[in-house]
Amino acid sequence: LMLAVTACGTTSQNSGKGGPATQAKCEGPGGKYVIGMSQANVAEPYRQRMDDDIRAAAAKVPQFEVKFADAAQDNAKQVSDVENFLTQQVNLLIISPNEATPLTAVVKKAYDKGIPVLVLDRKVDGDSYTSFIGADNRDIGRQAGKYVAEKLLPGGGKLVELKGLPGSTPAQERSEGFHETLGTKVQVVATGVGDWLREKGQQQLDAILKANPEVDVVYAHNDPMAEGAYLAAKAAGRESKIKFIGIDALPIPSGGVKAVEQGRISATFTYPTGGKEAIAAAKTLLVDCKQVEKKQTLPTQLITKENAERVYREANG
Amino acid sequence: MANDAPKLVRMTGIGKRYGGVLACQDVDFDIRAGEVHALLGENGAGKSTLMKILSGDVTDYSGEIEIEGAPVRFGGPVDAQRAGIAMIHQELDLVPGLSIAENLYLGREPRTRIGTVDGKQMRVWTQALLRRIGIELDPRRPVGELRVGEQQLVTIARALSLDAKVLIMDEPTSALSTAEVEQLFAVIDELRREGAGIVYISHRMDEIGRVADRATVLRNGRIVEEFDARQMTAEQAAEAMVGRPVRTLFRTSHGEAGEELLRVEDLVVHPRRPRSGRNEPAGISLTVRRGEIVGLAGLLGAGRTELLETLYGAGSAGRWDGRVLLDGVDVRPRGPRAALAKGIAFVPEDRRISGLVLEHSVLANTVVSIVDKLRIAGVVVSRRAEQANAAESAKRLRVKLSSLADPVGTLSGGNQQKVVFGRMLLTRPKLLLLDEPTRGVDINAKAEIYQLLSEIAGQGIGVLLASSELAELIGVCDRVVVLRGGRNVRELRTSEIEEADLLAATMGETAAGGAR
Amino acid sequence: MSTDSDVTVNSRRRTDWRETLFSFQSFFGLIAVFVAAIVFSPRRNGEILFLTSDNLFNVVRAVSEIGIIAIGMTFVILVGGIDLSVGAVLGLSAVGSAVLLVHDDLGVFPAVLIVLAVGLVFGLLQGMASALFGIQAFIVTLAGLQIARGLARIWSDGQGVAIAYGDGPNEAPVTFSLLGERTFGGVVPIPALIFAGLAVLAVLFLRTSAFARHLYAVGGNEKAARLSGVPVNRVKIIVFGISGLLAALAGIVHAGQLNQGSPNDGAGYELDAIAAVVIGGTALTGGRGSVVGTVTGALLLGVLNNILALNNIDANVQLLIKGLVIVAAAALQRLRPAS
Amino acid sequence: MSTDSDVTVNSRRRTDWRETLFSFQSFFGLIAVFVAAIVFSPRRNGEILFLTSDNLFNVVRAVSEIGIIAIGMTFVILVGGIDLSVGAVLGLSAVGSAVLLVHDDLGVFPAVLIVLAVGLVFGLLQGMASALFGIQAFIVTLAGLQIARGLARIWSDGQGVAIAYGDGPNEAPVTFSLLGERTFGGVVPIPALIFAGLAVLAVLFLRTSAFARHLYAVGGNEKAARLSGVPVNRVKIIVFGISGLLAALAGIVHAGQLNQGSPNDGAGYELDAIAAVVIGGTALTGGRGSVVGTVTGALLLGVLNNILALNNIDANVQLLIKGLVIVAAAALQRLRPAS
Ligand SMILES: Nc1ncnc2c1ncn2[C@@H]1O[C@H](COP(=O)(O)OP(=O)(O)OP(=O)(O)O)[C@@H](O)[C@H]1O
Ligand SMILES: Nc1ncnc2c1ncn2[C@@H]1O[C@H](COP(=O)(O)OP(=O)(O)OP(=O)(O)O)[C@@H](O)[C@H]1O
Ligand SMILES: [Mg+2]
Ligand SMILES: [Mg+2]
Repeated sequence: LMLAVTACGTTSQNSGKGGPATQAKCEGPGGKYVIGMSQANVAEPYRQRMDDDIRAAAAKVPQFEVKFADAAQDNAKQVSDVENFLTQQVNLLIISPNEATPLTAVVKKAYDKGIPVLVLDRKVDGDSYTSFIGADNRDIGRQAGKYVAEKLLPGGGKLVELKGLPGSTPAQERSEGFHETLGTKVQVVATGVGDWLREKGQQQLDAILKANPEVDVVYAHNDPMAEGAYLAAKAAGRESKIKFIGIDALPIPSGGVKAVEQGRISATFTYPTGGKEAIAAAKTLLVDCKQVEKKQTLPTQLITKENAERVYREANG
Repeated sequence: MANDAPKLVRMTGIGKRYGGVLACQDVDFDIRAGEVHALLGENGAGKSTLMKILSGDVTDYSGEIEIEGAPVRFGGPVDAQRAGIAMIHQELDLVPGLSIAENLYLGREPRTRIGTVDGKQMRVWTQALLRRIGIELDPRRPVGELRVGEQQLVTIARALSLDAKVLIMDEPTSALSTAEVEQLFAVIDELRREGAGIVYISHRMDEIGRVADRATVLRNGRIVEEFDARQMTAEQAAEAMVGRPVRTLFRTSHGEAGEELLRVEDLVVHPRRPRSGRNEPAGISLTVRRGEIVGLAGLLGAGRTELLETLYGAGSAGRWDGRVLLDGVDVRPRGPRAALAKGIAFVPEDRRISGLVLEHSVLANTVVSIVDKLRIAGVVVSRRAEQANAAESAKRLRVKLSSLADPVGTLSGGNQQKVVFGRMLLTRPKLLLLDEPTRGVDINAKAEIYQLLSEIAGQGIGVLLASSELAELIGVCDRVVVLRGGRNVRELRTSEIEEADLLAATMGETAAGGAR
Repeated sequence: MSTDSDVTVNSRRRTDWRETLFSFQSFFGLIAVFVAAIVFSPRRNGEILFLTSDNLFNVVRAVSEIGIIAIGMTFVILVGGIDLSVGAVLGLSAVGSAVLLVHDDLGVFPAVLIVLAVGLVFGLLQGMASALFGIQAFIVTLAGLQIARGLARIWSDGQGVAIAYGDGPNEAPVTFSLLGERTFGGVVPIPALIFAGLAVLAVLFLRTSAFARHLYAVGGNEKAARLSGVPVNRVKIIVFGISGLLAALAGIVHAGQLNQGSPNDGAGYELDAIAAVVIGGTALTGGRGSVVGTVTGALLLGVLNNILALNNIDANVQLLIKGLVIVAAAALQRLRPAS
Repeated sequence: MSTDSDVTVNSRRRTDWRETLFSFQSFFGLIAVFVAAIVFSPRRNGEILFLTSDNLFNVVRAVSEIGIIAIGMTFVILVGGIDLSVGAVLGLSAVGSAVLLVHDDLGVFPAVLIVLAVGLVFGLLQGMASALFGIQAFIVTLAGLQIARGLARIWSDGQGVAIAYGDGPNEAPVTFSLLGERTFGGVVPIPALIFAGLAVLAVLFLRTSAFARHLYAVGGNEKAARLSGVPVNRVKIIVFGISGLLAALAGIVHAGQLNQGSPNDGAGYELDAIAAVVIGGTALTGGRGSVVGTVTGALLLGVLNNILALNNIDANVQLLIKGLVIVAAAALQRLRPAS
């Protein structure tokens, strides 16, 4: 590690000299840096927020110019996006991969060219990247399960799980972690697939409530589905008897924090975007000419009625 | 009386160009009140184009139009209709999904007080109009269900409903048989007496002499002659149209018929899904020998088309009773492809809808039935063979075109017909089924087609020919089988009869009752 | 005279019989699915859950947005066009409603009016591109889809815009929340009512107006329509306008139901709407079809979704079943007597 | 005799001239976009980044999957059909390749063969449903889309299946990874080669085969084709088979490039493919069009995407621009001399 730092300190002249091509082309505070940010899908509010966080943080670093690309949920398009950043010869790449394996090769290509790569939210395979910054979906699932088992239904009860889009990693992990800690007392009476969408959550719970009127908790893999479920319960006149739990807790007006604050959702867990942290890491690498940790796991936070208002204010302060 | 009547329409110096084709050039044409002015010419002479200009369908032309002395320039068909000009188009331009009444009043629907369409009024008017041209149809029937002839009558009714000063009829009788034609002539006489001006386009020469007062002949887009229609002979007209004397119209030689080729015995078709308006074979027996041309006569809806379609494997799916033997062997083709493989070929009655891909080239349309046989080593289609076959076919049938690459839709009607004809001959059939093969075809082309039929028959091919033109049936066929209601009711040898006999036979008992 | 009235009577009977059969065919799939739903419905204390009034109204509410869009789509398809932009226009309108009500603090009436106008104009522009430049509707509205989606994202800054109700600044008037409510003793959802009302209007319009005749004519035989003096281009343009207008209405309903306008709302709805139209027996080639059929088709899809959800069928298997039922329903349509 | 040979010669010359003009029209949009790309390309040290060989090959690689699908789509559209299932079939095949290679440890050859067969059969089944039962292609393939998507999810247990290479169990043969590589000195991407090769084959096939003659005839006037002895149903069924086969091939390429098969792969590709076909001048009504046009259309879309990305245009604004360019390209098509 020391070696790398030294190499970094001796500016770019060394970069052709073999050794791990991991060091940034560091010109210190006097340089100008173009950062490419390859987003998997800005159509998801969470990812839009990630871009916004990056934009806001980068605005405070005068040396940085960030360029954004959107892969619209298509692995192949994201590969092209990264290739295009390479053509433009960006100084640093931030990528929030749509999926791990498909993006691995092109990320490695960038990394091997000596461009530092920060991977956000979802990993890529292998270790050809500079640093991974993200939260742990499985762990969030575990915390949600624990929260339900210990706080909401200590004596057992009936639960409905609303899953995200089948085939997506977070849906998988948020479900698996949840069931690890849920225990056996809580009975899962039904599982619906809401594809991350509010209206699908609503439709699913409409039907589920018909078949199972006695539901105590709805665990949705994200806040919009929880909100949709709430609307369905409200239509059935049961919204006060059911507790809704979501994930993501985006600090935006339409996000989960506000929903908790306004009492529609009982609890949600923050799924931090890592945008701020990514720019901080980029600054460390490019401006400060220092190394960063290979992995930075961001903690989640339980949002309830007690802390919702404060969290919202702080996040947008 | 007609000659000094006021001029309703005067067209002067009309010209119209389609790409490289001059459809009309420097045409002067007028229409007087109370006269029927026939417009004659070969296929592609420019008759329809000239009248489309007058009726506002074609708007980019050169020249002047005056209506009752006032110069006009129409922006579209509606303008012309307002000015009192109505046209019956050659192609049956109706909306299949709408009812007869809705078609008649399309674009000018009567309204009720609250602004909705007054369906009842529309139906009453429609019924009156239909009755005037002598046909009883339910005004609510979708036009798509009607037979071609009935559709043609609907277009006539539509034009009548406009109460126009000038009525243009572009081949109004091409799908009609004698009874309906007579009724139409009665209507035309009535209109003439009421002072309307009528333009009458037809390739049936016998009609011209009966209905027209004056006749103008177009050739290659130019006016070549004007006749007093009552004195004009068919030979004179033909010579003016073609530019040289035309040889005898009909078949010259009737060769000896050979052995029996087709035998139909008590054919009855029970369709799986009966369709209204279709008259399936309900007991048909006939024979065709090699080298023989057998005619099928009958009124509208007698079941001629259905019989030919059935023999070609293109009729309704369902059960058959009776037998069909080709060369003494039972046949029942599963479809047109199988029929062609067995040596049965078919020229359908509606070439635009059933015959051609209008936007494809003449070449592609000519060889489409035989392309699999033109492959080199079973793989690649030989372009040279395609070219040679198409060129030979065009030459043999004397198709008038500038290039085999021309879209077939730009050819004139008769030439389009010849292309379909040529395609079927290339399959080298034993038996040729023809449904109204000269519909809309000019006299010269007709003569050529008749000549061709003679040749074909001479080669030992058997021909079964359905036609509504009695003169054609008598002139071309050896025998005529008369159908009525899906059954064969009479069989006549053409050498022994006159048109009147055939007419009586097709009308059967109903002939006594008059028009219907 | 006697023959005359004979014909008329006869014809009337004949037409009615045909129409009945026609509707029957159109309803046949729905009835089959409905019966299947009853058979396969989970029960509770002997009560068939599918048949509870609550559930039935849920079904109608769930299809109301697709249904509203599908009515507009029927018009477009009847003239032989297609409108792929409706889902995106729904998203655009949902966002528009939310932004106008919340950020711009407009009243319900002006906000709704503006949004409807946006949808109408968007549709009309597409119609003009298609009719006047002769570009295929498929491609114009595919482009329109992208444009509407882009506009929606720009208008909302890429985020969903939540609608909070109240009288304060950045709060929407409470009246707007009615769209998420139920009426008649809390039983009938408002969106279902809107859908039903619109369907009745559309059916009457298609049966009685001259415009409808023109529309069928343009779809059935454009050249004939033109020669008859039907203003073909105008009809085409108006039809796309109607579709845009109804998509905007659906977007408003969407925003009101979900208390949010999100730029990705309505993604893929166009295909559901087209499926409803086609299952309802309207030919994609134009000239033949009805709104009654479309409503039937939409309900069929709704019942299907509902019964699959009630039984908690695996989401992947749901896809298979839905695919097969759509094909089967379309095949049933073909049994209609050939016309 | 002389007139006869006149006709022939004349026709040949005329045909070539027309074809040239036709192609020219088809290329016109591409050239316009290409020139625009050069003008608007960012530069570095005077070098036009868009024109670097790396970047140009990136463009071709990026369009290769859509391009392969679009070739199959051209066939379907030429007979007047449409295939909405191709994106989902691509996903199904990508998943299939991954599962067969990794979980089932099959060799490359059998795995590819099985996947291609699945695509072919899926397409043929859709063709049969459409041709034999007379259901509109739009609705059959819309259902097919859902079914393929469902099958893909079931086959992969709903997850992306990563492909690791090696000789061990649960590893795929290294040959398969060639699909992600470049050849000719690491310059030309293999998928681009496959696309180009296929395009050449398709062009030759459409120009020389009897099947192609039949296909154009069916698309131009189905009834006339049937009466001319063209085996209409067979043509239709085969055409859907070809489309399924090529979608499966694209799925294999997809899996090889991305080292993964994921059930949601290829979502929305059908619309891109249709856009490429239509921009290439093929009429959605059938009977008129060419593969050359389709390739042009695909490249146009690829260049457009590339130049927008190189300039880092905002994703939302990109949507607007793309929509407008698609309409403009389609409008350009209309300038072709009426035929
Ligand atoms: N839309 C068109 N595009 C190109 N050429 C056309 C078009 N319409 C007509 N023509 C050409 O103009 C000429 C005149 O055609 P027109 O239809 O007026 O002939 P016609 O006398 O009515 O023939 P027919 O007796 O066969 O109806 C023909 O050479 C024809 O090919
Ligand atoms: N209601 C209908 N539904 C479907 N096809 C019909 C219907 N009525 C007629 N046809 C078909 O339309 C074509 C044209 O019929 P057309 O009007 O030419 O009969 P026709 O020639 O006057 O009488 P004939 O039956 O003696 O040939 C035929 O193929 C016929 O089978
Ligand atoms: Mg004519
Ligand atoms: Mg007939």
